[in-house]
Amino acid sequence: METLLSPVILFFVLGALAAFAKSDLSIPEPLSKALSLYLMCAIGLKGGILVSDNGMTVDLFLAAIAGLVLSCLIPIGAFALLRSFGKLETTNAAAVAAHYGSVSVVTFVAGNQLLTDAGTPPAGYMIAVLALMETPAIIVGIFLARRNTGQAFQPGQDLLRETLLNGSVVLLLGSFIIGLIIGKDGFAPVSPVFETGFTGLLCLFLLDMGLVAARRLRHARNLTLRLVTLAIVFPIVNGTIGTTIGAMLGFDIGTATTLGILAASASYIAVPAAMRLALPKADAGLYLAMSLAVTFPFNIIVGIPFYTMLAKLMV
Amino acid sequence: METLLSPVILFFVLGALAAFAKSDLSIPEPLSKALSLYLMCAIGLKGGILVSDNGMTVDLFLAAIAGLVLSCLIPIGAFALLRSFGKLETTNAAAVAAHYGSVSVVTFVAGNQLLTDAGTPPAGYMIAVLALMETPAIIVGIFLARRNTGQAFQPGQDLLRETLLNGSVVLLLGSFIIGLIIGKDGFAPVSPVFETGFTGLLCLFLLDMGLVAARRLRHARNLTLRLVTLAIVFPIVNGTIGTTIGAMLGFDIGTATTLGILAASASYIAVPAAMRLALPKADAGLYLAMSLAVTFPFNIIVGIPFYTMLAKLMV
Amino acid sequence: METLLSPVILFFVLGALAAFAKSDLSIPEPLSKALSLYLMCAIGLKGGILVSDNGMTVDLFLAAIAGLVLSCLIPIGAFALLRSFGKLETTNAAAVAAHYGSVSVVTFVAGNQLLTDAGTPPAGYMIAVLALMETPAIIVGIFLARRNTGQAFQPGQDLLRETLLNGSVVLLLGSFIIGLIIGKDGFAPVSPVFETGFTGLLCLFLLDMGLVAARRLRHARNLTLRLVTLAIVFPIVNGTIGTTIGAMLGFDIGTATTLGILAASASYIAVPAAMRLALPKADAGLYLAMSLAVTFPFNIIVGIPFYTMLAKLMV
Amino acid sequence: MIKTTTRKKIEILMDVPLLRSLRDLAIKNGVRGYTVLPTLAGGGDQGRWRDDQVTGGAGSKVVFATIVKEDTADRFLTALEPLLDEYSLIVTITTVEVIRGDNF
Amino acid sequence: MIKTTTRKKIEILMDVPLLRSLRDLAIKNGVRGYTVLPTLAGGGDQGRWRDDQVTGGAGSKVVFATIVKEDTADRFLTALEPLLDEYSLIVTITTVEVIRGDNF
Amino acid sequence: MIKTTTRKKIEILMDVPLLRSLRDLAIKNGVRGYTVLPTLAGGGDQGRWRDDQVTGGAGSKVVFATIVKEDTADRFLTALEPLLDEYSLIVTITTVEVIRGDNF
Ligand SMILES: Nc1ncnc2c1ncn2[C@@H]1O[C@H](COP(=O)(O)O)[C@@H](O)[C@H]1O
Ligand SMILES: Nc1ncnc2c1ncn2[C@@H]1O[C@H](COP(=O)(O)O)[C@@H](O)[C@H]1O
Ligand SMILES: Nc1ncnc2c1ncn2[C@@H]1O[C@H](COP(=O)(O)O)[C@@H](O)[C@H]1O
Ligand code: NA
Ligand code: NA
Ligand code: NA
Repeated sequence: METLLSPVILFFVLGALAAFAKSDLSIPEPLSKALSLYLMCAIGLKGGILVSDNGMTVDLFLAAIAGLVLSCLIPIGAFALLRSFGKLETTNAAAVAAHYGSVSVVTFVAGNQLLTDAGTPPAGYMIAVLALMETPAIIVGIFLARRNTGQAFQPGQDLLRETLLNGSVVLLLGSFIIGLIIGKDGFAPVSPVFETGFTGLLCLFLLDMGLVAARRLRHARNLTLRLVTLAIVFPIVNGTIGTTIGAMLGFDIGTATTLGILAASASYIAVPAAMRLALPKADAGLYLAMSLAVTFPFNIIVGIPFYTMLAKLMV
Repeated sequence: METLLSPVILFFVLGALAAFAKSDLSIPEPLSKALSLYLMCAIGLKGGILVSDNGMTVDLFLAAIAGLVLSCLIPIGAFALLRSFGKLETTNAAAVAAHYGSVSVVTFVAGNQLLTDAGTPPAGYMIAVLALMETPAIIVGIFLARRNTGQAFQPGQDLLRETLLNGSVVLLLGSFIIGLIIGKDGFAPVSPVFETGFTGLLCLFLLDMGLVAARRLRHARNLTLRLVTLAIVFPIVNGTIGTTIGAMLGFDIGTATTLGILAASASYIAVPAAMRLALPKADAGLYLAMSLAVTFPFNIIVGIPFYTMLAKLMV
Repeated sequence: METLLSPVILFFVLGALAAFAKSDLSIPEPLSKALSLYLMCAIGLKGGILVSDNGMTVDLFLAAIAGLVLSCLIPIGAFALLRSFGKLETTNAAAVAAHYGSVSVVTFVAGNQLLTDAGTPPAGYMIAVLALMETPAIIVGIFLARRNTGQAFQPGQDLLRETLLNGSVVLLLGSFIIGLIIGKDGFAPVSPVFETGFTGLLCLFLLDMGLVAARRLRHARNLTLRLVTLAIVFPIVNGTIGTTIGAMLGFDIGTATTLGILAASASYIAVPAAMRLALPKADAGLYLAMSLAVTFPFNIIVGIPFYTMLAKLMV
Repeated sequence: MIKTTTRKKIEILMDVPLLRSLRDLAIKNGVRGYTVLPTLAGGGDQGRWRDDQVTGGAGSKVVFATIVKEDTADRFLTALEPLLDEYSLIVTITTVEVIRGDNF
Repeated sequence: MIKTTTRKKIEILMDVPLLRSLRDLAIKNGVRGYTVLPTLAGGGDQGRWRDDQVTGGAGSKVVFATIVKEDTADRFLTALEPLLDEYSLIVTITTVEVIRGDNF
Repeated sequence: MIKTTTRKKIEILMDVPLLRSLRDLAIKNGVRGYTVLPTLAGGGDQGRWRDDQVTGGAGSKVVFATIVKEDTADRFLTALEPLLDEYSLIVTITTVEVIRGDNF
């Protein structure tokens, strides 16, 4: 409950209410992009510094493999449900499925903050896992789509670049490595910007996400009740699986929960960009509405506390 | 005097000088918008936290009513003077009058800072009064214009939305409410951004205001000497009335002065946007030059110290 | 070595690698401009405050004269070499030469930081010298070009304004003067933004510079090996001359090194803008590639430590 | 040679606050698709302006562009005419060729 | 009167992620120069959009504009045609006059 | 059918630093109104560019657009011609219809 009254969540709600009320409030796009670049740098650095402090452990590799496997398998299950229960045709089902295999940076950040506040911070290497989980689902999604459909124009090389060298992935991993190199001491002079300022700037970013999510919901055309249901069922199921695997691998509460959060969250940055290129016929309004306007708020408000509770029961 | 040498004012002067010298110095518009959103959030939060600390008092309601009455009556007086002494025709007079009934957020902020530095901070609820005073004058202004003129196209609903749900009003009130909810403790993690950074970012914003105000003055076409006179007389008269009412209502020095500042200041955000829609024939160059290029600097440099002095005499 | 592992440099390298790998990572232009305005304000203020602390000394005037003389003479030497060894025709040689006479703000900032960290900070007035050195080389460059070529359209007045009232020069000098006026006490309320946040924001700016520099190098068409050689020889020679003069004038290690850095660095803001106007036939891709993509990284990585070593030997 | 169809492109320069009303008017008059483009600055009989967000964009302008069939163009422009003077809109109509003409 | 030459201006509205591929396609088909212009918002059969960077610009659109000779126009448009439906590109072709025509 | 008048739309792509001089030249040659539009990137014989503010916008370009009568077009273009090569300006002239033609 207290979580829901944190300024970060309240700004998200303010943004959503303003958009539902059709206010002309809007965040200038360059600011929005600047904030998102800043968040990537800040969490990348933070993860790198944590890992440089604690050294690399076998847990890092276990978590990485778990993350990769999850992000490859989740889309397959999601695809089947989207086709059968969701009644989507192949291309749309594949595109949506890819989003659920990938991850949401801000959901991760929100979970991170709540877990840290609760005294159970996740391991620093989970940021590397986050970065690793951004792209594999894209490949799986495209594969699912192409089994059944032919496509004329193959933006092959571009697609691989868009995917693997997606700006957000590069920045996240790059900052992680910089964090590894500079360690705690090198971080001191930049910590006022990347650490002290973090929560305040996250508020502004979530204000924007509230605006964008609510506008997407308002203008979503093909978002059926069945699809909304799936956009809530997916995080519950995937989050439960992720948390359980984390617990089985022997991770601490924070880390196991975070694996659950990664599994539960849906991409709204790297995957949509790749889908516009690879599966242009898929309905962008639909996949963004599901991931950004339903699953994202669900995870922030209901999901994260739920996966935390699960982890506490299991670890 | 010391006030005039604060970095905030000096950056305003630097901006103005650069624009008069025709330097190509310019602040990218998205930054300018970002700074203005930031200022709204920051002062909204601050006001909410102050009120959550002190509780709501009857003074809040007195101040709100005084503010609302002032913002409805000021345009009527201003309209008469603009028609007679200012020699403006109806539409322009009404549009300009609406600006003086409404308020300027940055004038408020500057006053706030000076009063706080002087050890006489205004009550936190004045931020709610600020938000309440932004829009009523718009309705009065339109009413004044339409008594005498007919208009073909009625953007009724849009206008109401533009006015009541104007982004800056929504953000100000929304942040105020968030401040009320989170209180001092919830504010701690975001205070580095919204409190510690405030004065520095205000400098950058005032640099931009200096540039914009001076460019408006340079390109103002229909700004007669009579209108410049009114743009100085209005704040003096309205500020005196506002401060006096504040003193009569028993407010402390800071709060009475702030009511004076609100009365004296002229809008350059919510009202111009509404006027473009409601009274498109009114000369935007004129009302922005009066409010932004004459009244705003006058208030910052001469007005605020004057209303403070008045309040000290009366309280 | 330690220098090379500072976060500032590492972010530059990250940007460059991302651009070479053709990642779509990019900094929104308004943010990039905002950061550069911020840097000007911050270092201007800092210099002004240092000078207000220590008073103006005769050293300031010596340094100013040395800087002015260097920025007038360097282009002449550079022009000769660019024509003969570099095999450039007149206009391009003149345009490139002007860049080397002028200075690079970020190289200055990087040097400043390293020298301060090493316990040998330069004198505050070097910021005024930096501002003074931005423009004279432009005049010299144009003169060199026009001795041999005729030009139809004379954007005379505009050019002078672009040059002398170039936004970055105005902001740098303006902030310097504001720093002089407000002094240490007046600076306190704005120091969280302009001082505490400096290094972190500089990281983001250098990330962008890395991206831009590497993209310029990738797309540079006429950058021959001879020109790359000159873009490395110029800073070595000019830096050595500047440092030596500084030492001969009796400056301390930090100040002498800084004069070297100014001499060695090449403009990529004020001069390119002026050249587009004055010598439009010159190849913008070429001069920006030389100054931004070769000389700038060279100075950051090799040059600054080298001039510091020189100064230590000589002072 | 690729098959093209002749259509009208209508471009309207207007103040930002007017955008919503104008979009609604366009759709009410048969416009199926439109795109909004930014501007930076301008000048005319009423003086110069440049995009400035200090004033919340009240002085900013955008271009509303739509490609339509000739009859939709007529219908929309007729509905628009009373507003032209009121809001000093700048309207241009250009003849363009489009591919896949039945989408417009 | 100044001498002008008739050319075709092709303008293509597309999603940002497609820009690189499309530019390469243009160059491969004889386009020598092009300019990319920003957009703010739009609407059509697939609903409304506005530039939003929260999603990394995946929903943003730009205009790719190029001035070409008639035969280059034909060649490029023919190469483009298969992509039109796939990527729901909006393409207009306008007849324009240019000065110094041999540059295009 | 609404009454329209034929005018010329002149669009000039140029480097940002040139904007002031060019605007003054336009006004001196009878141009009453103009609008400046942003661009993002481009490519041509001199290579590729994209708007980058690290260099203070020295490499950025804008479009100067103006709608004028045929004779003003001639006058302005004639004055402009000597600058075309010097500043490698890209100029297009399009025939457009306007409403309320006496405003242009
Ligand atoms: N007739 C049109 N005129 C201008 N822009 C259009 C038009 N139709 C579509 N668009 C643009 O193309 C996008 C996609 O169109 P649609 O596929 O119809 O949804 C829209 O969101 C608009 O930005
Ligand atoms: N002939 C024109 N060509 C292009 N834009 C124009 C023209 N006339 C006016 N404008 C634009 O419309 C705005 C308002 O024009 P005006 O009402 O003449 O001041 C100007 O500031 C320009 O942005
Ligand atoms: N044919 C063209 N169509 C559109 N824009 C062009 C064309 N040619 C050149 N440009 C633009 O003008 C700039 C300079 O052209 P250039 O001098 O050929 O390098 C390019 O970078 C483009 O932005
Ligand atoms: Na996931
Ligand atoms: Na007022
Ligand atoms: Na130099």
